[in-house]
Amino acid sequence: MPETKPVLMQGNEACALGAINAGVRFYAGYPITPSTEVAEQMAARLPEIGGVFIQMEDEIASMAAVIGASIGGMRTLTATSGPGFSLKQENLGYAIMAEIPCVVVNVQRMGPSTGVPTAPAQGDVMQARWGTHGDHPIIVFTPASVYESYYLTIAAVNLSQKLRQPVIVLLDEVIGHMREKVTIPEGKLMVEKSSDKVPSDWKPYDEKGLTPLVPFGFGHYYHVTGLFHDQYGFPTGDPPQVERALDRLHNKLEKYRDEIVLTNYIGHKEPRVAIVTYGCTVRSARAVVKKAYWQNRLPVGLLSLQTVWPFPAKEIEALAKQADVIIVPEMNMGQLVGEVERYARGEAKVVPLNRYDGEMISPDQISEEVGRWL
Amino acid sequence: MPETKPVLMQGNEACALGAINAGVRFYAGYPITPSTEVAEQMAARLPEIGGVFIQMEDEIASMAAVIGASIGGMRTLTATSGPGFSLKQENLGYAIMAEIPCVVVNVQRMGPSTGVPTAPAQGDVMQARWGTHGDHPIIVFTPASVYESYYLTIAAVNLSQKLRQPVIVLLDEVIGHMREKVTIPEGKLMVEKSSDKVPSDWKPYDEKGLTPLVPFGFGHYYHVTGLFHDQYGFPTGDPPQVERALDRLHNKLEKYRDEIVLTNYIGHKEPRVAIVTYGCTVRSARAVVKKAYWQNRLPVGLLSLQTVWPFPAKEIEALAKQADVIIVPEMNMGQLVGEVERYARGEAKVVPLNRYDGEMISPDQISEEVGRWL
Amino acid sequence: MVAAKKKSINADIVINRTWCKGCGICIAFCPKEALFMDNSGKAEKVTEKCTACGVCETFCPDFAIALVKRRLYDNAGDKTGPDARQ
Amino acid sequence: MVAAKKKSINADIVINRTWCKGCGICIAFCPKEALFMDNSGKAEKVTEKCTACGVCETFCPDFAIALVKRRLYDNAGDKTGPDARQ
Amino acid sequence: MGNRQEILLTGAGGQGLILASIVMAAAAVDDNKNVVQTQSYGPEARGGASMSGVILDVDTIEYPKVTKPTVLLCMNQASFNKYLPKVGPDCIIIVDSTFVSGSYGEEYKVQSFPITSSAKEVLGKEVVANMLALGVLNAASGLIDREIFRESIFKFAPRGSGELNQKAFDLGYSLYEKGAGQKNGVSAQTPQ
Amino acid sequence: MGNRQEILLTGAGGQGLILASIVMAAAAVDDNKNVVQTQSYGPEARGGASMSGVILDVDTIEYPKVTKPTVLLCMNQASFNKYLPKVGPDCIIIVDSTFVSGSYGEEYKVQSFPITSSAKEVLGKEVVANMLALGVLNAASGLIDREIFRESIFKFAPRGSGELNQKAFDLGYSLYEKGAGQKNGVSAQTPQ
Amino acid sequence: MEQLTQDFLRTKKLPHIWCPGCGNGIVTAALVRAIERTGFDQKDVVIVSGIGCSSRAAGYLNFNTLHTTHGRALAFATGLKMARPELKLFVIMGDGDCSAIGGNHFIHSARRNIDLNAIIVNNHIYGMTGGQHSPLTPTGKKATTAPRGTLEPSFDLLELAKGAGATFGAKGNAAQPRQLEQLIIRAANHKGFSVVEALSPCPIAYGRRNKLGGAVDMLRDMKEKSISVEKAANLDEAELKDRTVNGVLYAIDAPEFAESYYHSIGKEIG
Amino acid sequence: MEQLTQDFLRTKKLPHIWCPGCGNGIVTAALVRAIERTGFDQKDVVIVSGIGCSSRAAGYLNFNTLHTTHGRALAFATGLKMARPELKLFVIMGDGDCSAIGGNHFIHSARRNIDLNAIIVNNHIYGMTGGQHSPLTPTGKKATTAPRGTLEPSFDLLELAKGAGATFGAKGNAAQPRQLEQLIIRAANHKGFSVVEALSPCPIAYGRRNKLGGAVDMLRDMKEKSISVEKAANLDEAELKDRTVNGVLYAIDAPEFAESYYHSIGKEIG
Ligand SMILES: Cc1ncc(C[n+]2csc(CCOP(=O)(O)OP(=O)(O)O)c2C)c(N)n1
Ligand SMILES: Cc1ncc(C[n+]2csc(CCOP(=O)(O)OP(=O)(O)O)c2C)c(N)n1
Ligand code: SF4
Ligand code: SF4
Ligand code: SF4
Ligand code: SF4
Ligand code: SF4
Ligand code: SF4
Ligand SMILES: [Mg+2]
Ligand SMILES: [Mg+2]
Repeated sequence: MPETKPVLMQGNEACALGAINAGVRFYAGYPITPSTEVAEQMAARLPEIGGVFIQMEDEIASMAAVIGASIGGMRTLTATSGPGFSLKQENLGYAIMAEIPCVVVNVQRMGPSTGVPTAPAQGDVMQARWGTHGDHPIIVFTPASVYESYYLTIAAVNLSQKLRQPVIVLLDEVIGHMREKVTIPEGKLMVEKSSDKVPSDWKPYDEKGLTPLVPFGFGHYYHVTGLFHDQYGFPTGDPPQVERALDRLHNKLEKYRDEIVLTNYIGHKEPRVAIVTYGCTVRSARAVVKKAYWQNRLPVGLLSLQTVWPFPAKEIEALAKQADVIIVPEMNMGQLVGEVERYARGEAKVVPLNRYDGEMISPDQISEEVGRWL
Repeated sequence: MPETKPVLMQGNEACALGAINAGVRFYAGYPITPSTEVAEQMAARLPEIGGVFIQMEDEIASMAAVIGASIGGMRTLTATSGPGFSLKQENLGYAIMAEIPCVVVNVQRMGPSTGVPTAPAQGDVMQARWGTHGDHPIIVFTPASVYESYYLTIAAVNLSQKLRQPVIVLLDEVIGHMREKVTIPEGKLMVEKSSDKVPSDWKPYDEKGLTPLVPFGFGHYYHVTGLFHDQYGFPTGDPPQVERALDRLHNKLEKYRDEIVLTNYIGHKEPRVAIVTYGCTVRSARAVVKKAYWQNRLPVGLLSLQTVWPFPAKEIEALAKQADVIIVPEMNMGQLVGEVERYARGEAKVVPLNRYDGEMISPDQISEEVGRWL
Repeated sequence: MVAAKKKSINADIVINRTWCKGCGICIAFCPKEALFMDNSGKAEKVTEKCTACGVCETFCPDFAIALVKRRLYDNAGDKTGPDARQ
Repeated sequence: MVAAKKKSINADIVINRTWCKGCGICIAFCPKEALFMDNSGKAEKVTEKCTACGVCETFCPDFAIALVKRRLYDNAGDKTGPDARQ
Repeated sequence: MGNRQEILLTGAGGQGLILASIVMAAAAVDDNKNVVQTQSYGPEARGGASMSGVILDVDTIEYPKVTKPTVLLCMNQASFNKYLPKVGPDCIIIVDSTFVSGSYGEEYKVQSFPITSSAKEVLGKEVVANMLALGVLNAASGLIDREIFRESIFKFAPRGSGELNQKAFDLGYSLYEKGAGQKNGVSAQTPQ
Repeated sequence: MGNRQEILLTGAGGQGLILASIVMAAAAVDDNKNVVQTQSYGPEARGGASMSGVILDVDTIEYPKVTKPTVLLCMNQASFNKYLPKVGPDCIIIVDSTFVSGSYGEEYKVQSFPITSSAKEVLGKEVVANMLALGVLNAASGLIDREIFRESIFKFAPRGSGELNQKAFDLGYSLYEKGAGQKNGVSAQTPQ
Repeated sequence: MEQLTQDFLRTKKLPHIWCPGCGNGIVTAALVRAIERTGFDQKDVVIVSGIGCSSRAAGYLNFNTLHTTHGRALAFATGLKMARPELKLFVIMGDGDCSAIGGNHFIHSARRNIDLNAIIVNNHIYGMTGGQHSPLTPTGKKATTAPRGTLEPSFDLLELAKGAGATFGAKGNAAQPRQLEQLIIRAANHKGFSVVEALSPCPIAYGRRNKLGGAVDMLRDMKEKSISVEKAANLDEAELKDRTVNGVLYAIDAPEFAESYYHSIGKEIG
Repeated sequence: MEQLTQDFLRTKKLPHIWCPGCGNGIVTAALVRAIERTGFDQKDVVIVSGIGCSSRAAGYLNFNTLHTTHGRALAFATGLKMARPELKLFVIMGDGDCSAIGGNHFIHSARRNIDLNAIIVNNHIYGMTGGQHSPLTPTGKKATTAPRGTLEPSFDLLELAKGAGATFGAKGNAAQPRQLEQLIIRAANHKGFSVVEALSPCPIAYGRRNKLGGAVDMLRDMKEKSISVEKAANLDEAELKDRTVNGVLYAIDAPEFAESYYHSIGKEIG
């Protein structure tokens, strides 16, 4: 086998490459800083491999086009940042309701509103969970490195296909724009196309569980709608059916939780002070734990979350039983810390550590806070 | 004084009337069930009192127009439901950032997506808090009766003006469409126009605290932007200024918390089982508590929330110290219950009671659950 | 349901009473005045007047009128009968 | 900064060196070739050639050129001098 | 809450039953009662079924939905078939014999009146069948003061048609006083 | 983490410094180093200031931002004024004497080279000043293997300009070897 | 139609939800007949629609059907068409859906000249939500949000499309269902973006409030006012006042977008 | 200009963020001169803008200035104008801002004929985000999202506006700043929605990638290609190929929306 050589790659570029390697062949988007490089990469690469790149008139249309292409059987991606992510919410909800796979990348920038378009922040974490109206499930990954940007995008594409569920890759400006050394491994990256074998009793929304999406154009005449629908896709307002439909949407994430919820712990086995964080902030936290635990053997640990939604509740419950204090550094005014508090259930003191001036949280800031509780 | 006669009024109508009585003279909207009656009332009444009604091309434009009119000095309102509320998010964030007062009514219907457009639900509670990107504060009222629809809209308009902060009136289909007997009191309903006296050292975003919005057209040449800005309104990306600007947005809500957070407790002084709920579900809960406590003297109580955001954390903390069990009935899969759990801090068992089939939670359902814990 | 057959015309219209909402459009636009509203508010045909021109079929907003080729209608039994479509 | 005065023309152009980004547009479009780029990449005027036609003013994308009436310029002192505008 | 009265008005879209429920609710307000009015919305409202509820009570009304109707009005066959099984034996059931026929269980107290046909034949205006139905309903249930109800009807009627609507209401009273019939085949039978 | 090297390339937008930082980072990868490259974005990029950072380490690089530069390149006056006060006394400071003049504190080790003017005068192409700067910088710091760096430059250069860019890089080495000057008035003085 | 009904309608879903006399059914039937006439393979046909009464048509048509969000049908369709250029897409929209909230996607579809067949059921009103005015409500007409008549000028939809670059524009109505069918056939055969505006009566949310009589009256009126584009060519503006010009108003040859794209990446469609 | 600069520019905010040679400043200066010529009271003038390089102009102009969200400037302006019809609104938008994400508000403003003065700085590119193609990028031209040249047809912005009902449309460019100033004055004096499309060089995000030279070359080219509407009237299509027709292309009298509205509620504006 040929040697796999390391290369220098940008986070946004890695995201685009991951998507392509996971079989994405359709991109529709609208430029916005700091996500634009994802589009630009796609614009350069997709035409070369027979894929479709289209720049739509706005983010709403981009989201719609991506869903349309998915129904046509393509693997799809769109990328944006806060203002565009807000605009995509209505159609994102449609994809969830109609169970159309697609991956939405949000490279976060400093908000609210136009904010500071070029400054990093992690202010869209709660929006990623609750941005569209109505009860809906969602999967959200938060890469902390260029390499994670690559492989979590792959995971997003594959999970999205398997579960027929939109998945969000929530990058931040730091990871999206940074370049670092990565080694892209060889190997199979695409899960089986779920629609390859269509069972004879196929129903588009089979109540029994996961059912493949059979693309339009193959003679299976079914209906797709954002209304509540029965297992054939036809509208219904009948209360028991509505309830079943909503349960169906949530149960699939419940059932595959272990494939979805990715976390990573480093540090002391019985930490007195634990850090919980995600995205670029993981890097500062890791620098701190490396020094505190690896060098100085202090009872400190770090649970980094690659998946923030569905929330790793079990993991936090377990951690709260171990640690006295859980520090949650976030580049916002305190978002995910609320969930940590909820699942700590009073068993550990939960301490938010926030920065929201458009700069990264530094290792010094974290280690100062850790020091306070040791 | 003439006798104030009771009348039959619909929740949506009461909302429109409340707005008008609080001085709203501008409505821009786009029709959507089950909110359309608010627009229709405005279309009928505003032209008669010299106000402006305009139906815009979509919800995005409606939100924009309302902000534009507010900058012109008018008190403004727009109304929508889930899909439209999703579309308004980007510009709602703008209003928050630029501190432009306006009231947004969301008459919730069953989602996600198109859902069941005519069925009631309370599925947009978390979206109302987190729907737009970036860290942002928000005020959300949840009327439980036609009369509350009236007076909470008035409160919304006045608070919005005072704090230069968008306020959301989160109705649900039941309250919005229901008609009931109400008595509309006489009296002054508008807070002083904050821009009546412009101090000589006026700054549009004075760092010292609340500062009136001086409408355009009066010779104060300032800049309004959704970018982070200094106290004169000009863009800045300077970290300390950015942090101060975000603090400023959140501090005003903190400072006026007692005017904003409205709750109401009925029932036993030291309840063993407490119910916490909002919107139409309050009615079912009240029926239960009336019977359980007023008739049967059982240790049951109800904390109903007229304000769900900022979350009544203190009230929940206090309640959790009293009650063994807190039941949270919601017409969704469990949204606000997360916050209740967070602030119960393990002191009381928090039990969600959810219904999401497009029907109201009945008193029987609640009393059954209450019975289980008594 | 009225499914009339007439000599020299090799098609018939059939009216699906379950789908008909009694809007009266077919009646108004039938060039032969071959349709009327029955007591229960459904369209009905005067067999003799109808020339099977098909105008009513194109006008019915409820897909309730179908022009059926004689042969087809005769042979296909209940597959083409209006009851099959409910 | 160059603020020239010339007989028989009752206005002058002044170039604000702080605002000038050296794009060269004024130089290219001056009908009299009265402008040139100095060593530090800022536009400068050849006093004699300029007729105060104002073309450069309308072309400068940086608001860096202003046609100043003599009287105004002479009287207003540093108020109208380019330094006042920084 | 023993005074809670739940009235369900059912029929087809276009029969004016939502308006009827509003008029009734407004009359109840004028009659100093607590009242809540609700209705079912839906794309079904396009020519399909129509259902609205009025709840009256001396007490404050909390839960606004009708669960056990004490009075049921059925203005078409589909609604009769749908709602009959949902009411208890004490419910006052009024049907429009113009559209409703068929049999029902003996345990139900069904009273049948030619509501729409009378509106058409006696008053020459089918559109006032809804007000006529309110007359029958109020005569049968005695829920609201008749005079107050009449005035409410006048207030809500489109300009110029106040008296016609009141006449329809009165005609409802007359029909009721004449007594319910089993016309058009609405007959008490064990359900099939 | 004692091996961490933080290089800061600063100047004006349009001078190609972001590209230079990428080329340097890519060369570091080829030289088997861990590397992270970042840059400041902003509307300022429109003709304003440009700043990019390269971090090298044998260890995994966690925190990706430059905090204490070990090497600083200043290609214009504004950046020199801005970043000089932010570096420590051990920092290698390289300035382009074409644009930078003025005085600075004695504690700084400032080395001044006619980077842009040499590119223009010697190679006839101002645009390769960025690669020339990399030559100076690498010569001064010895961070990356010279040959590997040269190859990286070739790979990144627009088609047909590989050799020119390499020449510029080499010229940087020559300038460095000739020694830094205080040309154009960059002089060590106590800051005013 | 008998066989057509069986094949192309989801008969189990009937009767439909539309009001008695609603023109949506007439337009839908014309569409079904037109599709049959084109000879397109049923499995290649996709119906996309937005949200509104007319958009509910998708649910009754026995093809792959995509009922999207309000105003966004063309954007969904653009994605699908680019992914699967061999499919034949018919996009049904209401006047509000297409020209109010969906206006941007409409003009951009026209600009790109992507091969979608837009069928706009113009009932001059928001039917589904009960009668608010739309950008195609004639000035002066009443609506629940214009109780005294709307003051807003309305779009000329086909002029708008043309201004945006559309290459095919036709106008028909429910009172001339055979002609409408023909127009849809021509649109389907046109390569590029095609717009068919179909006037359609909404007796409930529009006719009643504007005292236009019932469905029959509205259809009669539609028919009377209609004049073919050929006849109209000989009349002057005054004579054309209050008339609606029907037929194919423009049809231009221009590169189709999906084809251009696939061509540019060296693929052929099909 | 000296006094103008002092009065109408926020000199403390200068130098601006635009690149050297960017046409935004030329257009902004023309706007300032035009406002001065209209004689409008400074306190009645409002500048509204969207998001983009050109939209940053609002921050440099010494009036009440409203820098909104991307694409939505006209919708904000509509609300403000309806609330305060006596104000004079100038709405600055980039080509992307106006015709991509903002396309719907653009056509609806045109339809309503609301008295807003839209000034579209058309640099044929998304400048702010670094050079993606816009709906006004000429087919074939390169952009970061069209590395091999865009395949998409572009809008004719003034035709689009006209199709939507606009009553005033003019085209100018940064290479003829005096003419542009005149066009803006005429637009400002027009009652109703007016559109001024101002071609403007973006040497950085457009010119460089398309090898159009520097700002000076781009301006020269602009000037050369431009032909006045009067002269163009005598030329045929072939002769007009590759030329841009400048001047007021249409100006029609029609009721203005805010005025109609206020009149309908019995109020006079003023
Ligand atoms: C985002 C959003 N806004 C508003 C609505 C409510 N809505 C549903 S259909 C409709 C308009 C229907 O009018 P039209 O498009 O003309 O179709 P018609 O019903 O007349 O056929 C509206 C406003 C919605 N579903 N989604
Ligand atoms: C909702 C949203 N989408 C995207 C962006 C990113 N964005 C900012 S400006 C711009 C386009 C700028 O192009 P144009 O409007 O032509 O203005 P120019 O910069 O060329 O003057 C884009 C896409 C944004 N700020 N908001
Ligand atoms: S087929 Fe022709 S003649 Fe016969 S009923 Fe229909 S329209 Fe009348
Ligand atoms: S047109 Fe159709 S629905 Fe109407 S009356 Fe005739 S058969 Fe019935
Ligand atoms: S004023 Fe006229 S002549 Fe003088 S420098 Fe400017 S353009 Fe040249
Ligand atoms: S046009 Fe203005 S910015 Fe450009 S060189 Fe001349 S003075 Fe300087
Ligand atoms: S409301 Fe109008 S458009 Fe909708 S179904 Fe009824 S008649 Fe048709
Ligand atoms: S990128 Fe283009 S439009 Fe933006 S400031 Fe630079 S030259 Fe001007
Ligand atoms: Mg319509
Ligand atoms: Mg542009």
